[in-house]
Amino acid sequence: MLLFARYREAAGRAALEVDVPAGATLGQVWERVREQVPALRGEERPLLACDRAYSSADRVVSEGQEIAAFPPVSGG
Amino acid sequence: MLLFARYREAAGRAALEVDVPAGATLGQVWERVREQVPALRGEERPLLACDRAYSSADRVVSEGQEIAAFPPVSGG
Amino acid sequence: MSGLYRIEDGPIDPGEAIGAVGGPDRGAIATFTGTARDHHGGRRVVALEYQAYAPMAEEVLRAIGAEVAERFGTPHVAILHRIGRLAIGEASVVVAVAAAHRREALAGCAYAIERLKAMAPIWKREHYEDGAAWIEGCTDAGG
Amino acid sequence: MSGLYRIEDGPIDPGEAIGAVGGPDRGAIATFTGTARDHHGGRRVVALEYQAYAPMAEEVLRAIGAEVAERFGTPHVAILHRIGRLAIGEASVVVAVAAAHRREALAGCAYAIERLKAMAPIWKREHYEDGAAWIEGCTDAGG
Repeated sequence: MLLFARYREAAGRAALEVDVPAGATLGQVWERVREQVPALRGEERPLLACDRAYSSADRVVSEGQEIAAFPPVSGG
Repeated sequence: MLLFARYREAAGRAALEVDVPAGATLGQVWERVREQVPALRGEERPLLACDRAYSSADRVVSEGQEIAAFPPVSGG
Repeated sequence: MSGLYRIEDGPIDPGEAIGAVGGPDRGAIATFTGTARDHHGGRRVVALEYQAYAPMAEEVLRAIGAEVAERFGTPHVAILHRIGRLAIGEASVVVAVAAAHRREALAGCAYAIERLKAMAPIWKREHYEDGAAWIEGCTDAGG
Repeated sequence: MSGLYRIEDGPIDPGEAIGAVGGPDRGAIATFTGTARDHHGGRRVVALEYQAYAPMAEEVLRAIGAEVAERFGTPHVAILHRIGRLAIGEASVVVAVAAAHRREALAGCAYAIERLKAMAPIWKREHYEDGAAWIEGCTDAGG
């Protein structure tokens, strides 16, 4: 799972690999990431993306998809 | 009186001198200009300026002021 | 405080206007560039020509800058208007407004171009393949 | 049809965006340039840093261009966003929208910058004299 901005800083890296069972959702992947990164424990509502498009937490992910989690955006 | 755009074209020059009595208004100056330029006879409501600011036709003009008449503007 | 108001007998550059209004305490610069369009009312236009009552026009542009400062709270305004003959695609007018925040810059810029079209003593002449005509009055259809 | 959507790790130029959207059938180009401001919420800012999820951000910018085309009837849109570290005064974002007439260009440009701030996966980090902080969420106060 790709991480950006404060999440990346908290994790100390740009991406994290986690193991999830087949049929897991984006939200479940994020749960696993939070288990590994204590500084992210409080982050219950990240923005989530699947294959470079915003996705909801209940979307089922599959092998080979590019998934990402990040805080509210602040570009411009 | 300075003339611009179609008025200038109609008069064939950029400015016209007319004689008016002391105490004449901008509107009266414009009447004299129309008498001299047949192509402007139909122009009853020009925009008028005195010393580079919009002025009404009833403004009294005096010696040495810069006065102008022109059609509706179309810059931009 | 920035302020740049000029009637110019030659090319005008959006970059100059942007540079004139920018500064370290400003986060937003809105600009409007009017360009010579190749058609008007279904007719093909081959060139444009602008004439101005230049000294009065510069006073009017300066007054529009003062209105923007009063209404939108920012004094950083540049307005350049070209006169003479323009080829299709060339810039006829550039307005730039900078402000601390985007809303004031965007609203101030939109306001300034509307006011310029209504008030500045400048006239456009369209050249067609078979003649030319002075345009009178600012129209909604205009650029 | 013009369309230029780029996340750039280096200076961005309003002139490039204006050049990319202009054309003979267009009379109006509206642009918005966001610049690094030296203060935020009463605090002195010495530099800005932007990070982007670049491939997704470029898709989002392209989608914003398509929204502008649909809502304002013009496909001539350019959006450039810089990432990395910026000195105060440097441009972080440039939006340019060209259209036949000014109203569509101005409204399309204002719409595009609002959408970018709400949707593009890009984050700003402010550097202060004594530290730095990620900014989260687009605020009304932002440039």
